[in-house]
Amino acid sequence: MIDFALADELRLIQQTAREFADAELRPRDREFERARGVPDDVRRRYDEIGLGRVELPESLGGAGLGALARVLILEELAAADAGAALALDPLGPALYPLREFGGDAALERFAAPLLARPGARAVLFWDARPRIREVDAVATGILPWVPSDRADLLVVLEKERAYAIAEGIRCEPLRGAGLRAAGASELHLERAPIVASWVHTPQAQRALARARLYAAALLVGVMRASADYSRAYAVERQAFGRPIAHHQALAFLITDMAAAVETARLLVLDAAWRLDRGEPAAEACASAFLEASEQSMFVTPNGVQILGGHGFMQDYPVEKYMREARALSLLFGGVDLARDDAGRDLVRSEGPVPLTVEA
Amino acid sequence: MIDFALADELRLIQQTAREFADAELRPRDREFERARGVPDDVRRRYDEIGLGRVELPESLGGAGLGALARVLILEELAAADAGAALALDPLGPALYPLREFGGDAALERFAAPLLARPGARAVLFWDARPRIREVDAVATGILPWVPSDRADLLVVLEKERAYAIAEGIRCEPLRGAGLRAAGASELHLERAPIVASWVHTPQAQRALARARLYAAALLVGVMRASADYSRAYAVERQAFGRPIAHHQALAFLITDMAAAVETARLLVLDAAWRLDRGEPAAEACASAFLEASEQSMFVTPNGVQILGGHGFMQDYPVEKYMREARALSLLFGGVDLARDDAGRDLVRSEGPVPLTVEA
Amino acid sequence: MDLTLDAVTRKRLEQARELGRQQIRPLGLEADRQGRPTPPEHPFFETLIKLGLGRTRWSASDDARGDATRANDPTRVGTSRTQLCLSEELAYWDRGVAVSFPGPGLGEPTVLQMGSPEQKQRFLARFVEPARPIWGSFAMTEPGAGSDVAGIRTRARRDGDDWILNGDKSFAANASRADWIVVFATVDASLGRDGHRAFVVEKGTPGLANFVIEKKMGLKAYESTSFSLRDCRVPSANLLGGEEHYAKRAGFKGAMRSFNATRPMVAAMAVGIGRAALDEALAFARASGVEREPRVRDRLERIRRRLRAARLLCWKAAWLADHQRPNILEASMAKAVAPTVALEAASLGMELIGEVGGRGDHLIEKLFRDVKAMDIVEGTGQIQRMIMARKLVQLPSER
Amino acid sequence: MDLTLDAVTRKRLEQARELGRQQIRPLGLEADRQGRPTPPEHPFFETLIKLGLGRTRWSASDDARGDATRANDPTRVGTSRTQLCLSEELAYWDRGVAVSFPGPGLGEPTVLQMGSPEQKQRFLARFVEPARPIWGSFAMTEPGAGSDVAGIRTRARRDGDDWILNGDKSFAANASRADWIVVFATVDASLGRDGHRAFVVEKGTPGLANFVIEKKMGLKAYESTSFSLRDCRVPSANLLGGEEHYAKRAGFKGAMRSFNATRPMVAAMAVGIGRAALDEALAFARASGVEREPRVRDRLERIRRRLRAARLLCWKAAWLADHQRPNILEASMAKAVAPTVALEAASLGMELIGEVGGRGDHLIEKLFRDVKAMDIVEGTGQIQRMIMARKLVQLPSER
Repeated sequence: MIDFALADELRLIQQTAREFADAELRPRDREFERARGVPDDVRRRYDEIGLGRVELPESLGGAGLGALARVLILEELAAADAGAALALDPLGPALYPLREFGGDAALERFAAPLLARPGARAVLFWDARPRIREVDAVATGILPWVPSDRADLLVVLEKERAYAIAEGIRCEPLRGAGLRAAGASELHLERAPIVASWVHTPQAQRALARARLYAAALLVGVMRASADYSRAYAVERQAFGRPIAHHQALAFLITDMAAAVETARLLVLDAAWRLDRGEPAAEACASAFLEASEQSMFVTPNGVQILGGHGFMQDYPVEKYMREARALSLLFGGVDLARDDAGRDLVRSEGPVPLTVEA
Repeated sequence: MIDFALADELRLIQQTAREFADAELRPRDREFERARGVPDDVRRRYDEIGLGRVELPESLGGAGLGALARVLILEELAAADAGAALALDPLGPALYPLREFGGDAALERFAAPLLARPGARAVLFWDARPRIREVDAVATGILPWVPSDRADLLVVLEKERAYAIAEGIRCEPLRGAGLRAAGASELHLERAPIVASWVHTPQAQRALARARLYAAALLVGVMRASADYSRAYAVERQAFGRPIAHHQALAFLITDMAAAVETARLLVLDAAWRLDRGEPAAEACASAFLEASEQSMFVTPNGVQILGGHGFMQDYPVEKYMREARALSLLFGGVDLARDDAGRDLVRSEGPVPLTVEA
Repeated sequence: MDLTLDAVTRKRLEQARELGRQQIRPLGLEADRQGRPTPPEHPFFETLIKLGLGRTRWSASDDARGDATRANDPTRVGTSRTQLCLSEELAYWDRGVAVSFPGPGLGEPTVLQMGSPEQKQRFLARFVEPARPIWGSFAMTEPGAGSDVAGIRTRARRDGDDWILNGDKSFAANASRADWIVVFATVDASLGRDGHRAFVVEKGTPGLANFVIEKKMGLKAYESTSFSLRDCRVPSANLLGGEEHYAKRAGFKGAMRSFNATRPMVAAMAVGIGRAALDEALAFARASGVEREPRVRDRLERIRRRLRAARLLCWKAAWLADHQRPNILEASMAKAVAPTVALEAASLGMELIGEVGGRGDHLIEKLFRDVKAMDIVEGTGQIQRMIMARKLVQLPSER
Repeated sequence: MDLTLDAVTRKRLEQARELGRQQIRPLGLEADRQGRPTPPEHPFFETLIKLGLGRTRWSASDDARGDATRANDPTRVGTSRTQLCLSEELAYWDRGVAVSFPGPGLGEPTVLQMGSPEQKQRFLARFVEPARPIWGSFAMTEPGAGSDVAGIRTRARRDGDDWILNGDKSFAANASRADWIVVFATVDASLGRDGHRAFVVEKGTPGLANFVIEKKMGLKAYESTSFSLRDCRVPSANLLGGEEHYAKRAGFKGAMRSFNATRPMVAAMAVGIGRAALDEALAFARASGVEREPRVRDRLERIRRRLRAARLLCWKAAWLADHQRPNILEASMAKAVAPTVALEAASLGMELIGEVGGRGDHLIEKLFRDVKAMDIVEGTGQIQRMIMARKLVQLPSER
């Protein structure tokens, strides 16, 4: 029966992530942004508490937990610094195609060595086809942006296949629109050998679904941060003789922002829960990503708005949240591809449209 | 140079229309709705002051005025009763294909006899193709809805042509979602002879543009009525010790509704001005219709909302405005066709996109 | 975490679906066509009674055991969650018909919360196993008030052993057919909610008159009724809780709790209406062969997604209520969000069916007229935001 | 009715377009890349001076003729409408660079409105035909205030023939490079706007210090500067209008009129930014061959339509101002609407360019960072709605 209580284990993980984010990430977010990366001490601390490994199989030192654990952690980290959340996760969503297509063997082959090298990063890119020329399993071309300062492994995911590249990648640094703590690069593939390649549509779909959910969870964290920060500011700040939050128009904006965050969060939780339960979840993941994208473009610009002139200044974090929200929405094919996938599922179904899992 | 002042003649027409609407239409709107038509005394009065003939050529007793005059009148009438505005106009937007394709000759042939019969109505329908079978210039089929209780002349407009039917039309009365003062019918064509037929794409486009502008002006009137009524109500009505309009959240809703009305109105005026100036205006008319449709779905439901429980009751006019706004958006191919036409124009243009007429 | 329904709920939903398809939706469309509520003598109501519906949650044995709170316990006849799912499903088929169901209705919670054991016996016992359809009703709103419930003007004046009521009430569901109406009145308008008293006014009481069934935009299947009280004499025994109840605490605050189960219920009804619009729009699109066009699909996709989110908001609020945990924020959030989603569903549905929507006889067109009420009843979206803002930014109360 | 531009305006727009393409946009992108304002010694500013820009509207002969209002007359150096069209066009190329233009800037209207003939001569004469780029500045906002202009805390205290200023100012454009800054301070914070005094604080005045160029999200080409006044001694001659001015009427109300030409100007800048996003997005879509896809086209169509409406709102407000007709409602409407449209344009533009938007070097991405300021400067969207509500429903002032 309908129950929103998190299992103890999940609550503990959430709590741990929150404490880590509050202590290590949020206070240093601008420092990470300037440095375009997360310093080693933070990374070490993160590795110690093991949040990065919750989804990995036990053979790789992971906890073998599922999507719910992952989205809870990602929301907490992104509520402090979404760029750092990416930077701290060596595999990131590249995990999903490896696992879906290649199973444990692929993880052993690609993930294990990466995890053994501190600071190494895998990068997932959606559909490089128009930009990459492949000849005899050798790829050449330029990918415009990945939110990473390095790419020790590149996994390219397409509608029906995935492939991996581990060499021949050159990272041209970019400034990045947001997520700068993760770095930002233009990837140059210069006769880069494709070292593994898999073809299977359902796997591709599942991997993409999980990658979208990853981004959606980060978006929820970012917009929560924006809503919380601007709310606290509005309660603190006085204008016309009372807290600006007590001006009804602003109070209502704040309530609508809170509702937007909760709405997106519930769709993320629903999708994660479906994944963990083994339900078909591609549509739910696409929907969660879409909702999080749309709501984040309501929440984060209004976070700036509430702070007024201060909102536009980098002395306050809300402008950063706005940039990060927009950047996260661009990942993994962006909103239009998600709309395609969610919409196709909808018109395929017959009879009344189920909103949630039927039984 | 930019000038929003209306010529004296237009201001006079606007004033006349407003006075007529205030005196004859608004006080009796529910009566018209129940009667599903406008009584003869009101129609006679309307014919006397000649508002219905402003666009007609002088040969038909008209004033030979243009689109601006028309939209100003339509807004005023619709601000009282959009259904009545339709009911009072014997030719309605059916005028446009007749004039565009057939010129004065067609008006002499079709419009003149219609105008000579009190109460006769012409009806314009967009694209009957999927529903009407044509064999040897004889049409058979059913059109789902026209906002009229009779159809002495049916003009069907399609992308590249138009045709007229004057006999063999049976009107099955419908309740109608809104605009009931105009009547509502399902049209049955039973071996109805096509008495005139024209083929020409630019003409069809121009006729459709003017029909859309006609609907857009009515929409502006309807949403203005909703915004004005609910604003006055909110100023009058007290809650928690002051006018509900002085609760900031409601005050802001009211300002946004006023802005929505003005936004739509300006696009209607811009399109009408282009038409009168002989500029290409198909896109501007489509845009005005789209904007009026979208804004009306913000304004009119909120008109109901401001009145709360009363808004849902037929003792107040705001529920009627909401129904009428939605019904008007469905005419002449609806919003999606307008989006197609406006969008095609946009991507056809080269270089920077002009927002207004360049010189 | 669990986002499934248990077997009991699923079974009740299945029954509701059956009843909905066969009777509720046709009845709703008929009432809409005819522009008047389903008359009280309609055999449908007999059917409901035979199915065991239209009853009270109260039972004499609860009171006998001194277990006065049990009937109040939302987990008693199914949980809030189950009731919420049922509300959504019934509204899917026709929200107007669902409101017309016989039973003690919205008056019941007040009688349960404020009534003495004798009063419960007097007013609810008849609903334990009714032989025929009977109704209770509830009247708070007035033509002059609305969201400002504290500002009601119906006066209650003590006169010997009786009370004399004077005033006008509006929007009271099923009032003209009701055995009794719970009427809120004030002994002193300047006291706000502290001056409120709740009376059970019985059918036929002299001075209870001028029943007018209001003409609504939609939801025509149930009667929404205004009536007046003109020197209407009510015995003290009908003052809910007796005078001591109000001496102890303010009349209205008695109804204030840290959780709310009604607002999510109304929100769920909005989801039901929105879902009906979605299913109809999709069916129409399929029949016209346009369901794969990006614009059509995007529109439907957005509706499904937002309805899902609205349902989850409702579920969460109900789940909290079931555990008697604070849910004021969540309940108001659900109530603020769901009706706007449902309106969007109906409005986009209208665009999709195009000219057919102009006819006035398509289900989506009816839903478009029905749905706006959901943003108004049980507190407008604006009131919900005020409640939320009190929690989120400590917005001071207006009164 | 006429919705065309006259030949003079068109010619000035053509010049602006030329300057925009060749210099303004590249400079804006450069400043953004480098994360710092265009330095005052940049040759671009010399160019502007050579083109006759960066000057004052005031002329000594106006004052000599006793025609003190002429410089105030918005029709004087082109109409409000012309200036508004130019503002839109300059913002199209780069709004940050446009703000960095030399000249008396936002301080000029205050000097013109409140200054004595001698003060105008002292502070504006140098801008009549400047030999090199010089700037004026304006400082109202404080770190602690924001929209609540009446609540500024910078104190002005009389000391013999001088005034002593103490306080902090922020978001002052071009302040660190300015010859002088018009500084608003209060003699008594409890008086609200009636306590305000406007001073011209000249460069190098002791106590005028701590200039910090603020790090902004966007619009990096101009310096937005905070500074402090620490026992900053200003001669009485620099109190604008002299003491009698304030004795006669409240300092701030002097600036209140029935029409406003600044808000539509800022709104027009938002339109310019939005238009840049539209043109870039369309160019990108064309280059990718997706401009005919319904979703892409619908998005662009919506942006064009709403930008057109926003432009018309601006035009109407400026047209009213040019005729000195009340335009407060229209000016605030334009200012409330245009920035949200422009944000939508930039935000949808980002979706359209996809991953390229993540790079941080595309014009649309820059516009996305630039545009939010337009909803904040010259009164946030919320403040505009308060102003509109005063007109529409007589909303009482907060103070």
